[in-house]
Amino acid sequence: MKLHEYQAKEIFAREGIPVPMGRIARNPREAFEISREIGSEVVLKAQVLVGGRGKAGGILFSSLEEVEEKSRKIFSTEIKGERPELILVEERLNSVKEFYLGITFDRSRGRPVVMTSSEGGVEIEEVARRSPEKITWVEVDPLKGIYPYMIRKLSRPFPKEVRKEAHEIIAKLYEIFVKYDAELAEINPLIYDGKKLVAADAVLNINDDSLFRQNFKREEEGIEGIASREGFSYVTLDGEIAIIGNGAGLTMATLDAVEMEGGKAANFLDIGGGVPPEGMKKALEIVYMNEKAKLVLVNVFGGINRCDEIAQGIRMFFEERGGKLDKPLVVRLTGTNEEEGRRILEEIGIEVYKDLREAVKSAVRRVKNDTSL
Amino acid sequence: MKLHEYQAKEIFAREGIPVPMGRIARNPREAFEISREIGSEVVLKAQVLVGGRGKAGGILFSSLEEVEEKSRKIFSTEIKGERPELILVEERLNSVKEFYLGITFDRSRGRPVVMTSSEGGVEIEEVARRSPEKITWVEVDPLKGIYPYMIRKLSRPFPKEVRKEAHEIIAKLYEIFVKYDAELAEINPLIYDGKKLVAADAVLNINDDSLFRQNFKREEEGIEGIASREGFSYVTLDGEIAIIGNGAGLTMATLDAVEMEGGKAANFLDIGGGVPPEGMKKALEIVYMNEKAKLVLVNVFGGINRCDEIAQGIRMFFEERGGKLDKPLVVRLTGTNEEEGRRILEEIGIEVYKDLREAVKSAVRRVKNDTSL
Amino acid sequence: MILVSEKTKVLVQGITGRQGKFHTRLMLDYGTKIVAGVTPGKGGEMVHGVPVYDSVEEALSEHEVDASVIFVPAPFAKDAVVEAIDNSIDFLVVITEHIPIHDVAQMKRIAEIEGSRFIGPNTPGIISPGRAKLGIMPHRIFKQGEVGVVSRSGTLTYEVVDSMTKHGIGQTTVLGIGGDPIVGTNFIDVLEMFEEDRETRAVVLIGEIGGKAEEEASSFIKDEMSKPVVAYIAGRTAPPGKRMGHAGAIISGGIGTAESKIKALKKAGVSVAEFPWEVGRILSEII
Amino acid sequence: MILVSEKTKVLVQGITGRQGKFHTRLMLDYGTKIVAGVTPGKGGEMVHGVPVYDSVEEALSEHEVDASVIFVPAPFAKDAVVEAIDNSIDFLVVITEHIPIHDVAQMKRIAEIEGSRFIGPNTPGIISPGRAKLGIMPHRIFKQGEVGVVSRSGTLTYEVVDSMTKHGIGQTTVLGIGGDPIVGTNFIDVLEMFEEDRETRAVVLIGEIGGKAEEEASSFIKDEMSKPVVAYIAGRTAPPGKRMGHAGAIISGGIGTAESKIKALKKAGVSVAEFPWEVGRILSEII
Repeated sequence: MKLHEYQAKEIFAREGIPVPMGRIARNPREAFEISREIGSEVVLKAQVLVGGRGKAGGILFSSLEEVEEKSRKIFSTEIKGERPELILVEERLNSVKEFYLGITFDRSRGRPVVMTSSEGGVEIEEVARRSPEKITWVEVDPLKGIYPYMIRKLSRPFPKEVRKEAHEIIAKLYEIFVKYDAELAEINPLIYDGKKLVAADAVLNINDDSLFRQNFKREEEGIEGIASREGFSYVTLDGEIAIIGNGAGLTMATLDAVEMEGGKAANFLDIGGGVPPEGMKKALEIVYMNEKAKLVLVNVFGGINRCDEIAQGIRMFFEERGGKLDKPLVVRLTGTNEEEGRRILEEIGIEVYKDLREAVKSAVRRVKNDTSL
Repeated sequence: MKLHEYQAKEIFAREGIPVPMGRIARNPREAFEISREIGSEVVLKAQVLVGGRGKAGGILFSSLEEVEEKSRKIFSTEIKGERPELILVEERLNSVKEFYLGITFDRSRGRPVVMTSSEGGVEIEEVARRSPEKITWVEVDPLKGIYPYMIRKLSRPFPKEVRKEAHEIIAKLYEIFVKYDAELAEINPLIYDGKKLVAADAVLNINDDSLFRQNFKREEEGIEGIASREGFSYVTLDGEIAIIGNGAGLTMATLDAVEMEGGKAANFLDIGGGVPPEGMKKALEIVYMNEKAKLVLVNVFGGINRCDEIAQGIRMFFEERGGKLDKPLVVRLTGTNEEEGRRILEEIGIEVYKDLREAVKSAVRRVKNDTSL
Repeated sequence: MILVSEKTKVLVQGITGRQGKFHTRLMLDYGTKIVAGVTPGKGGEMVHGVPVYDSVEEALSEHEVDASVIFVPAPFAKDAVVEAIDNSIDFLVVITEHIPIHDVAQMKRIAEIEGSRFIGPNTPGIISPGRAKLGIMPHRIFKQGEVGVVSRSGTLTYEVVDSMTKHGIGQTTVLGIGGDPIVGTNFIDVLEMFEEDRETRAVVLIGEIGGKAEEEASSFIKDEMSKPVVAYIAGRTAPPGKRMGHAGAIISGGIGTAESKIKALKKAGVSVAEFPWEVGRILSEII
Repeated sequence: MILVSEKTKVLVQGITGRQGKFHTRLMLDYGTKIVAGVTPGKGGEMVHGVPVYDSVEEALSEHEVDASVIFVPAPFAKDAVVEAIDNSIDFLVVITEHIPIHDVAQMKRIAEIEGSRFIGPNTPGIISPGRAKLGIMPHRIFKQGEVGVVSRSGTLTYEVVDSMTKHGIGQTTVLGIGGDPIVGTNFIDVLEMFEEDRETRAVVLIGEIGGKAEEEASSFIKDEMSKPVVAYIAGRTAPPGKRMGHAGAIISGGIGTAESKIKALKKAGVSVAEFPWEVGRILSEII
């Protein structure tokens, strides 16, 4: 779960990492009030969870006079499909030099990796690719935790005058990474203003699987929000065939197969494992909401999911809609309790494919041929 | 550093381990006030750092009427040389069964060990000796920390109704053991009153070497207090030869040698390593305070301590006393910078032994023969 | 055949839960030697004739155990795994999904230190067809044979194995390393075992986008493997997943896409199938 | 001779501190091969001709190192020890005293895991007379010879070694395991090395009251050692020390007194001296 910049900064401030003076505004008037309190040039930052908001016009510097106008502009800008509801209004920092500090897991090693660089800013990935020696990094043993000698190494890119502060910020960010079950904790840029270090930006992604012991509420809205509350993994796409699969790998393979056969997926929906009939019904409700979709393809290979329970869910959905579906449904069902599942669906007149290739071909053919869809 | 029972209980309460209702009284009047607040039978507990206070009359049950009288009695009781300045006044618990819970280090393994027993109370060591199967114990890897499966094992001696509470108390005591850099954390007895578990007693010894990062003030008074503030290890004994040595092993060996030769030590004072002249002077001041001592034996084998600095300290002390010592001083000095040390002392007329055996024999002989000492 | 056989004596942790109970039944039916189960507080019960204990220690005092299958819910899974490792069980199958990533990192390090191996978390398990199953796979699609299968994905594995079996190609052992970002055993560990296993004549690797496990496996295949490998990689058309900030990009160095994986595998001499159902056909041409 | 020789290449951590500097001088004078020093923030300086680095990693990029002597102050000692271990230095001499006991417990476990060995903390170090000294002992009392010495105490060791040297009995190696409750290397580890060392003909063990290290050593001597052992135990007349509550008593099971130790040693065939200065004489009768 990605936190908004302002949420991450609240946590940073609470844990002792210096952040710019500033607050959240819900409208241009509030933005003006906050700017007046700050009393200097400000920066207005759209609070959206997508990357690249700077280039999309989501970050603007402003004098007090222009704050209302500029924040109005930001509120009305759509950034990669997200319209900001909140703007973070902050003092404008005097940046002498920009640094990078990030922590995430190295998946293969299974260990946290902490990175710093004297070349902070949006080009950091480019720096890493072209001049890897400009990234200082340290792998941490998750049992032993981070040690001062590692932090000293990570502090070396920082100017001597603020090396002690850098040491503390790195130690605290690592503490936050562990304490908040983060997958990613990042400060880019970490600004040196000539006197001190300030976290100009803040990224904190909480591990979804740890939310049961962390105190964050999911904020996602729309179809994604509904899906995520059901425990599904869902992404909207722009094709015509809505896809429900079980397991990320199989669902991806289904998307791949659809596209290889000439179709285009309208979404990715992975129901995961051990889904009860109600869950399957919910998954159908979700994909049927997508107006662009013209046909729904269900692909379930029963393992920990049982085909009979999946079929029951489909039947519940079918009956809820009075036996009439506004988009045709192609079902591929095989694996655990396959016969029973097939029987349930055949009773309500839904054809069941046993073979994935045939199901995919049939779905693509029907979308292509039947212009009435 | 041993904490008083009431200090340990304050920590336990703060960290979530249930303790009896109660407060500290500095005089019988306060004891009465507290008892009235508690409103039932109370127990009065002398706050001393020595063991066996129960047998010495330091713990008394009392009705409200008798509180002032009984606490007056405790205040005037000397318990193994300590007169209590504080009494902990607590509600009297209804004990259905007494359990034991303790954590300390296994020195050879270098790991914390957590122990529980259904046979709590003063006889626990006897239980451990006679029926070791009645002690449940678990060794903890200091890197991994304690795991729930270990705590479940340790909770097994507790009645089913309070096993969850036992689980929590054990987890919290282990947390305290680590958080407060303890060498020993113990609840004996941990009382089951028919409904819940309560820590009737509380022992918490903080590791002296960790005091720089823990927030405790040493309370020791008298000679021990002065010595400990200087970083010396000091114990008063009842013989006539005051002993200063460097290193615990060598100082103990000096005591042993004195007794084997027929003398008796008046104290144990280990100055440790790297002592500057001022430190040596202070050590002499400390042992000269002991009125029972008739002679002072200094035994320093220079290593990290330098003989010249030790000698300078002796000269400073000698000059401070105007060249007149009311107790004869026998000095054995050898090791690093020995010649220079010897020269300094010979200048002020103090004879220096090179050999420990001779120094010890001389000291014992002089105390025995010279009745004027 | 690697890691498990008809002789493997199995413990089931979390045996009294819904999944634990259901799959214990199916594993027993398959012939797996389940000797004991553990669920704290349920000691003394029986599940399908298997005795249940309160702790691993107690189970081990009564039974010899070679491996443990873990169905314990995510919040308690780390405890169960460490309990098994601390009691010197060498091989664990962690079925549980949604275990916090920091817990998995610790589990992995502890296993390394203590010399145990686990597969998963979030794995369908391991099966040596005709011999033993430690996991939740629908066993009817498997067939004893000569090809080893290793996969990051559960249901996709079934799809591929199904195509193999339909082409008459059986399996020595099929193992899911688990779908989580951090897993106890990676592709290379398993490829190494298949390379050494005398029964295995070819290997199937099933990967997906994200991470660099397939790229690392490619190097291993190129340098160390003599047996033919067939692969399928899911996600060629998938939307870019959660991007792990700059940090993730710096670590991965831009790899992790299906193209990068397929390219690396092909360079290592691996036949890469376009569809999962092709794997059976490709194999039948090779062996 | 065990653990250190004239060939041992030594790093000094905390080399710019008062003690570090002073004893680096003395160790160099003795002939110890000190190749580099480390003090964070002092990289680039020189101490008695020895180059100083900011970190162990940097020192190792320029020098080969076999062992490290640590003079770093107690609050930072754990960091220094783990830094050395993480950089794969196999043998550490931790001179620092007053390191928090929980830090020592962690250091010990980390050394175990990573396969390094440390002696101390709170040790005078180790000396192979005539060859190398890694520590703070006054070296003039030592003499090269055939007896190994292992001790829990610093200055008491000097007393005993002095008596040996005065009797013309030299030492292969003299090692202080350290005076703290928890130490990295215990008596048994060292006895084992002396037993295997071809130069060593007899061993001196110097113990004191508290703990059960001497009792455990006794069992080892009895069961595993062929070489004669002479011991001295301090504290026969010492006041009872800090009592570690019931917990300590339960663990130690009532042992830890000088009597218990002397009894155990005698039972193992060890000659126990009554005075430290007797050790030389006793040895001269044995060898």
